[in-house]
Amino acid sequence: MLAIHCPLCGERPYTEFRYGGDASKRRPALGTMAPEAWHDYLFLFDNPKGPHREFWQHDQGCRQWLLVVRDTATNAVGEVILARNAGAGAGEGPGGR
Amino acid sequence: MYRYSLSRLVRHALSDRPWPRAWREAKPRSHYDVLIIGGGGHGLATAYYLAANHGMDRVAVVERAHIGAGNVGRNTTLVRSNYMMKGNTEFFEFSLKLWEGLSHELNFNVMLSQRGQIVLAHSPAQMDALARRGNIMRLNGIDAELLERAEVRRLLPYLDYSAAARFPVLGGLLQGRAGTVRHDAVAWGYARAADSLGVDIIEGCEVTGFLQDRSGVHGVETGRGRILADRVAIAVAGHSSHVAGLAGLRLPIESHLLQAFVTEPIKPFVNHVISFGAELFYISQSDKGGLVFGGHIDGFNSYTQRGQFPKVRQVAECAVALIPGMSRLKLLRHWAGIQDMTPDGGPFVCRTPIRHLYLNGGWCYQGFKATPAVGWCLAATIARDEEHPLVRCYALDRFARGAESLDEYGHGHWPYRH
Amino acid sequence: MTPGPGRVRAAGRIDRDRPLGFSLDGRALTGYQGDTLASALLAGGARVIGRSFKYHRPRGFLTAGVDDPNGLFTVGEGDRAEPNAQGTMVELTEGLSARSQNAWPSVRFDLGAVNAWFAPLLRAGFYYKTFMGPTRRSWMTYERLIRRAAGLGAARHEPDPDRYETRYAFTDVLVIGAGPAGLGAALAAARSGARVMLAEQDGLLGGTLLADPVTGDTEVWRTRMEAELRSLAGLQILRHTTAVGVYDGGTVVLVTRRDHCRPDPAAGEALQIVTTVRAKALIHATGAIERPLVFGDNDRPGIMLASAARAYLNRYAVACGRRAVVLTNNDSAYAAAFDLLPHIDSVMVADVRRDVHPSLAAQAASLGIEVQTSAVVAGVLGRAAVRGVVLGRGEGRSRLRSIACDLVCMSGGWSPLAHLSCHGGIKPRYRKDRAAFVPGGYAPGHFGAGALTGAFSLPTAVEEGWEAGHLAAAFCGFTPAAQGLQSAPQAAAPWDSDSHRIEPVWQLPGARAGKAFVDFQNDVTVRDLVIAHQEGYGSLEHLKRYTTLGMGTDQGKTSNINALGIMAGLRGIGLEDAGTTTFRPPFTAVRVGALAGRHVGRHFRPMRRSSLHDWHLAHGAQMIEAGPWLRPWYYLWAGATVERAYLEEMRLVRHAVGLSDISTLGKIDVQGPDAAEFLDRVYVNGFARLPVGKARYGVMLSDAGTIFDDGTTTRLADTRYFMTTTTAGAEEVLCWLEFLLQTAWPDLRVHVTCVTDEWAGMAIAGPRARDALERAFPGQDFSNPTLPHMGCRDLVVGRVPMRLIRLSFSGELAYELYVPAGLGPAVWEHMLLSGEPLGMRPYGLEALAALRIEKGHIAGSEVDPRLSLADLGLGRLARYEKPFVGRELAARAASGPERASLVGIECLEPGKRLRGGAILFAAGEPVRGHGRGYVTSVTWSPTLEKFIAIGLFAGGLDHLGEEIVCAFPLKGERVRARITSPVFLDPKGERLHV
Amino acid sequence: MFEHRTALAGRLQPRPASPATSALIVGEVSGFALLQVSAFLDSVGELDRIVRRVLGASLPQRVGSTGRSPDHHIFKVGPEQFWVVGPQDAWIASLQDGVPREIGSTVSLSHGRTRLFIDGVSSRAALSRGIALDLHPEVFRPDAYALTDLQHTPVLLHRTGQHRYELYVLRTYAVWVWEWLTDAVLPFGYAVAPAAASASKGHTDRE
Ligand SMILES: Cc1cc2nc3c(=O)[nH]c(=O)nc-3n(C[C@H](O)[C@H](O)[C@H](O)COP(=O)(O)OP(=O)(O)OC[C@H]3O[C@@H](n4cnc5c(N)ncnc54)[C@H](O)[C@@H]3O)c2cc1C
Ligand SMILES: NC(=O)c1ccc[n+]([C@@H]2O[C@H](COP(=O)([O-])OP(=O)(O)OC[C@H]3O[C@@H](n4cnc5c(N)ncnc54)[C@H](O)[C@@H]3O)[C@@H](O)[C@H]2O)c1
Ligand SMILES: Cc1cc2nc3c(=O)[nH]c(=O)nc-3n(C[C@H](O)[C@H](O)[C@H](O)COP(=O)(O)O)c2cc1C
Ligand SMILES: [Zn+2]
Repeated sequence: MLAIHCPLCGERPYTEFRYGGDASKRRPALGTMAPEAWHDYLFLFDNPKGPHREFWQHDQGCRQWLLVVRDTATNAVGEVILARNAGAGAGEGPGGR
Repeated sequence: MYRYSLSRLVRHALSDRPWPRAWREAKPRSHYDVLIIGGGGHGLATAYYLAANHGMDRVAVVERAHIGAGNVGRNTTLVRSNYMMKGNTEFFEFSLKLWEGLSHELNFNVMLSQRGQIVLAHSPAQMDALARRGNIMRLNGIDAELLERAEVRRLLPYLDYSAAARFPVLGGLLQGRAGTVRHDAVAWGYARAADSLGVDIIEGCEVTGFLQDRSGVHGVETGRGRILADRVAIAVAGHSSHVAGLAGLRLPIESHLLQAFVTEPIKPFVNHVISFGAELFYISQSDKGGLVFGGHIDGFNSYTQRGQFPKVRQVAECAVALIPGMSRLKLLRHWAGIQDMTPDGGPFVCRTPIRHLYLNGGWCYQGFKATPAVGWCLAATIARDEEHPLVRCYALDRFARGAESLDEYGHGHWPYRH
Repeated sequence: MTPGPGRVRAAGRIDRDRPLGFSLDGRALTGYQGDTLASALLAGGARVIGRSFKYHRPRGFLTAGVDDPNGLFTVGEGDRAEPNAQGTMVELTEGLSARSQNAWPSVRFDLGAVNAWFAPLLRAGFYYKTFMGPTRRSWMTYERLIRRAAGLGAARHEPDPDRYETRYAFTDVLVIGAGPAGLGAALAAARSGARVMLAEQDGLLGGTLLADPVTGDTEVWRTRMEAELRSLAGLQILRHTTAVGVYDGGTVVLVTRRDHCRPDPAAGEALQIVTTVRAKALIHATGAIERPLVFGDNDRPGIMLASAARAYLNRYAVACGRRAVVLTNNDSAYAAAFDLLPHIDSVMVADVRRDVHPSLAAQAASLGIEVQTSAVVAGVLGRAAVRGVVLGRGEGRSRLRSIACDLVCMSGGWSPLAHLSCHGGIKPRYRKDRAAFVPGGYAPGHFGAGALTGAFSLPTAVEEGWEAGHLAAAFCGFTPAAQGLQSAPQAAAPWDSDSHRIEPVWQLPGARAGKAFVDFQNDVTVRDLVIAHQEGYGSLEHLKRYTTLGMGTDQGKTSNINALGIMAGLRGIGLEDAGTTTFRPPFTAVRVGALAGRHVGRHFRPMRRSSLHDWHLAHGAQMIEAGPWLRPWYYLWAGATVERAYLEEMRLVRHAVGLSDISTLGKIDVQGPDAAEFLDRVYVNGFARLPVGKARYGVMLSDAGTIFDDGTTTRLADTRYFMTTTTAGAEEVLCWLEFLLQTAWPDLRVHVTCVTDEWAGMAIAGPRARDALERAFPGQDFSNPTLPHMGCRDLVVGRVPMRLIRLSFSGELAYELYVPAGLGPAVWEHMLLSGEPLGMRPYGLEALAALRIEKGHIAGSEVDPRLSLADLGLGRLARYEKPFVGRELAARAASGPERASLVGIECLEPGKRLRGGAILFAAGEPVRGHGRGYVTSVTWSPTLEKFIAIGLFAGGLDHLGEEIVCAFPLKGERVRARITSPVFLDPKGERLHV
Repeated sequence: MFEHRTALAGRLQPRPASPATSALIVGEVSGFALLQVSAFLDSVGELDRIVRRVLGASLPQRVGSTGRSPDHHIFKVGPEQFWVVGPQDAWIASLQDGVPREIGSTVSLSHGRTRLFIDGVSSRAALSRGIALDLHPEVFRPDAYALTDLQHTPVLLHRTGQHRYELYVLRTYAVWVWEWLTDAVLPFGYAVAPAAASASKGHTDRE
């Protein structure tokens, strides 16, 4: 079973977390009037076979949204940080482009 | 084609004469009119219909492993056409109609078993939702019956009707023509039929890149060298993003794991396909006797093709909640497939922004039942270089356009929620 | 009590002082404590114990362990019956009842055996080639017959009376398998101070040593090891515990069976326990199993694995025959020959190899055992049981002779149980010198030892185990113990050496006659493999699926490697290039009920109860599921059926005052200096300028610009709001708000906290609602000016803080009262008591829904992420001049005259009814296709005295007043109706403001 | 005026302790107050000063270690979020009033959480039926706590003694968790502490 190391709570089975999807993209700033920007952000995915930056929320624990790097080819979980420390819009963070 | 029949079977049994190969072991030629990437149900069906419906015989299917290695060979084999959203309804019914003639068409028994699918409802709101679906089906000439609890009980006496049931059964929607198909036979049957029409099926040949310039795609790089082709179609199921990425396309697709499960073989027990209404869970019994069941995707992107244990527990819980007697049966094996998930749960069958490159992907849970219609429509789309009318709703740019929703169950725009 | 004819005097591990009665197909039999069903049956002289799947050939036990493909029984009676139990793994208990399967009328005389006559027709893939005609649906007829013939045992409808549990465990080192390697590993790891778990599927520790004579050296070593291990505090030994799967992240799933001790479910004793173990390090010590030899009629009862014959003899004191032929391609089977000889009449060895190790030859000679080398099997005599074998020498099949025998002990070599090491996706590797596949590698922190890795000698297995134990302990940060290991008895027998001598033969030459079985359970023969190859199904995965090889309950433990060898031969490739099929969990089949554990029946999924739940139950509420909640559907005071009761409850609300439990609404406390800004961003409408003490209805969109959730939010203070959400959306909304705050706008100083559980909520609705409040809380001012519609105030009643918001879902004068949950029942009762003179009563969900439909309020079935604001007629709510979540794509969201949007619908045909899920058409147009819309919510309105509905219709209110058709073909109904405003009642809202 | 009903009121049927030697006791702890106090990003120091002033205890540094005063426990439940558990008296108002709005916020959760306990030598084994945490005493020492999942519901598990644990569960799930708990302890033999006896000031068990 996948385990995620929550920076606050420690290592827990992934079932304590809620998946939040791709975190590699920068969220367009509030009010960005370009629909294309929102389209790309919401609907297009790199979907890599390899390291994947993704959100998980420790919703059965400290309720923090985490930014996790996980290898989709092996499911091995790498670095985990609090999403709020990833920089505005979570565009940066571990394994960032 | 060397036709299969009972009398042939007898003659072979008596004479011990060897059977011919079902399909040739083709070596890549240098050039094809159409090259299809992916020897799953979709790729093979497309090749077959290109040859059968459009008279194209310089067609190749290149498959990285062996045909049927992907999801066509590992799915829970449900076929049905109980779709409600415009576009889906027509497409899946067309597919079911093709299934109904497929064994004869291919001269290969794909064992379509129209034993009926029953979707259960556990609340009045769910009953209404099923009614809406069933009404749409009937209005589109598709068979559907709304069942009250008593009728469900008559058909499925082994469900939990006790006071202990956490989610009591209120009723259900039955599609009598729905059922199962022997999954591997679909790949083999299409392969054999396509091969007999001259299609090259090239196994052990992974596409690693595209030959492309400003005028579009001209062929592919493979582990076995370059192959030129006037038109190239992608039909690689869970790997759509990866292969399209080789051509520089980014898709509205994420790859997720879906697990499937089979119990030890038992005498006939579950004689329908049943879908639980409390959670995504569905079950049927294979002709060998195993109860085949599945649930939701594991829930996070992955290419590992193996599942996580919590999901195993979760489906086991559903199994016992639905059919208490299953508690004493043994799980024999569980496996996973890699499946494209899209923001609306709907697929893509279309041309792409790159000329001569066609895409078929994003099938989520529903690609197996779509196989004949995908083959038919994608073949037409390739042959005419224009989307077949039945797949116009499956365009790649629909999110950019804000087109009508294909979201059958209203799960919103997150691929991993569908 | 007489021992069965097969029982010998060898010591064994059975307890002859504890005889046990059991039955097979109703026949009373006896065995001993320590027997398995298989050994007890063999002791009784049983030969045919089942029929094969396809050809219904008589079958006997092939092995003595988890790998046996043949001996499947239905064990137990009534609702405790378990189909397809492996006789070799069922430990005998007093009164055990077993029934044979897949034979009719009996295993001795089985009519299904006629299938054998059609055998040539039933070869690999036959069903793909026929059963297609004459009509398109013909298969359905054939299928019925095929399904009936297929399947092994039968399932039952009754619920399972037994109890199962799941649990979690943590350890430093987990050792799987307690053979010599596992024992060594556990000792080494535990001595280092690490926490160690040792899991063994058998009831006894020792693995293959258990098949050694109990009088030998190895038994001395085994008992000493066991004693030493038991003395270690940090070691937990789990017997009857199978590791069934290794999953990502070092998770191993163990299944502990307690079937043999008949646990009492009423006392909470579980029959089986599934443990999810997180181990920092893992040692695979699963050993190896022997494989059969493939030759014509190799499935005749009496032909079994040499290791099995030896185990039956040494462990269970059963000789499976009196005259044995040992047929082998390697040294290990000689052990069976030597051990059997003293207990039976004759033993002969037929060795397919040209040369036999001199010491083996010498030992055989000294015992008077004939050894024939270069042996081939030209035929097998006997049908229901083996009566002899026809042996030849060399390829030329010269000098055929038949040897009378009733037992053939065969050995085709050993196959390591690499299954678990492959579950994580690592493919096994072919080891030529062992003619076997071994683990191709290990995940970090995983180690392998013993026969699994090809260490086929006892000292090396123990050594490797010890080593692995050290490595695993070190991996977890422990310093390996310096202390030495109980050294294992040094190799005495020639087979117990590191130079494993084997001549791989995947198919014995010579035998053309008879069916040569590769997969015994699924009746797959060499012939089937040849056909599959000819037809092009030669890749291993195709082979498996075309012939069903290895897909039985044994998952091909005895057959896969032989099939691989034969297919590689046909294709002219080496085994190292052939690969294997994929090993998948579980290692052995697991009860579905064990996996579900206690999550069954009522415990299947969490149930949420409001703090008023018990009151409702005690006062005649009929409850209904609403997501995880149970809510009052209607109350018996109002009627015996929902159809009657909700009308009465509605009447109460429309004419007097009712009380309903709305505690299930999601409630979120929003606080902080930026709370106003935050809400402005998440709602389409504005909240920043909402005055303190006021509530406002708000709608949230998702990023995609479609409906996400709705609810009212009240401003309690400058920097504090009280948000409510839909019952269903509560969790989603909270997570979404947290997502935005933590990822998108971490600069906003806002805290959101779920307070759904903190507050009990009750709606007080009806024209007398104010009176009710005044009676309940005398002395407080609830007048219009102090508490207008959409107003809010905090009350403190007897030191209890309460929150009163004037909101209406029903369309009547109404209030929502929130009180701390623990006081909910008291306040609720107080409200009812003080409201009694007004006729105040509780009302349920059905009435709540009907009331809101009359008022045209949207709810669950309309809050649909496929819909836009405009679709729901909420377009004007949005303040597009400010940024909010979803604004950009909402603006683009599908719209236009053809887009379906919210309307009211009233039935025009008295006596007919509208139904949820009906499809809408314009009057006169053909009723087919997808229609122009559909009904989302419907009710009989006692106020309007007709069926009314809300729904979506193309063009929406542009068609106000037009006649339409509501089609419900599922019931053959078409009803004329009219488009109306969705607000059926009091469109000006006068009732709200009284 | 209004009687308080705990989530399990009426469900704590006393049950004779079973003869099993390992018998467990389970019950509900009532009569406590729980206040959530939270700081904004850079104000934890300030919040800590306020809490120290009011309670005489400081905020724990990390999730898992408790802060305490003679009457209070403080759990860290988020990066800047804390639960203060104590008797139902004046400290609540002092803290509610004492945290300036620019610094942070307070929310009462006294009614939203139900506090259960399990006590006895087999408590760890019983909890392992549903809690995926390593409760080995060297890993999860007395007074340690964790936020975790129990049967699909969030719980705060606090080890209050060698063999005693408390579970803070959501009130609306309390009956569900209680049903789970009484089922999990079944194989070990158990008794239910009567409602009154469990109404203690808190967790005094320290072995
Ligand atoms: C567990 C599970 C259960 C399912 N149950 C159902 C169901 O009940 N009903 C239903 O309708 N649908 C179901 N589906 C979905 C359905 O199986 C798929 O949508 C469908 O099979 C996909 O089409 P395909 O058959 O062409 O895919 P596949 O069989 O996966 O074919 C794709 C092929 O492309 C090959 N490929 C990939 N990359 C390359 C490359 N670079 N070069 C060459 N070849 C490549 C792959 O090896 C593979 O063989 C299920 C899916 C799963 C995983
Ligand atoms: N002479 C030969 O050719 C030959 C060949 C093979 C083995 N051997 C002998 O076998 C022994 C090897 O010792 P070993 O310890 O490696 O193997 P072993 O077979 O003695 O022990 C393996 C143990 O693991 C258990 N096991 C297997 N899978 C399991 C699972 N999934 N869960 C729980 N338990 C499981 C088995 O029940 C068995 O007790 C040596 O004594 C060696 O001499 C000899
Ligand atoms: C409908 C269906 C029925 C199956 N029945 C069995 C079965 O009876 N026995 C078995 O071993 N595997 C069965 N399988 C699973 C396959 O063995 C295999 O696991 C699956 O095709 C995925 O391939 P893989 O495990 O090689 O990756 C079945 C698969 C499907 C799709
Ligand atoms: Zn956490």
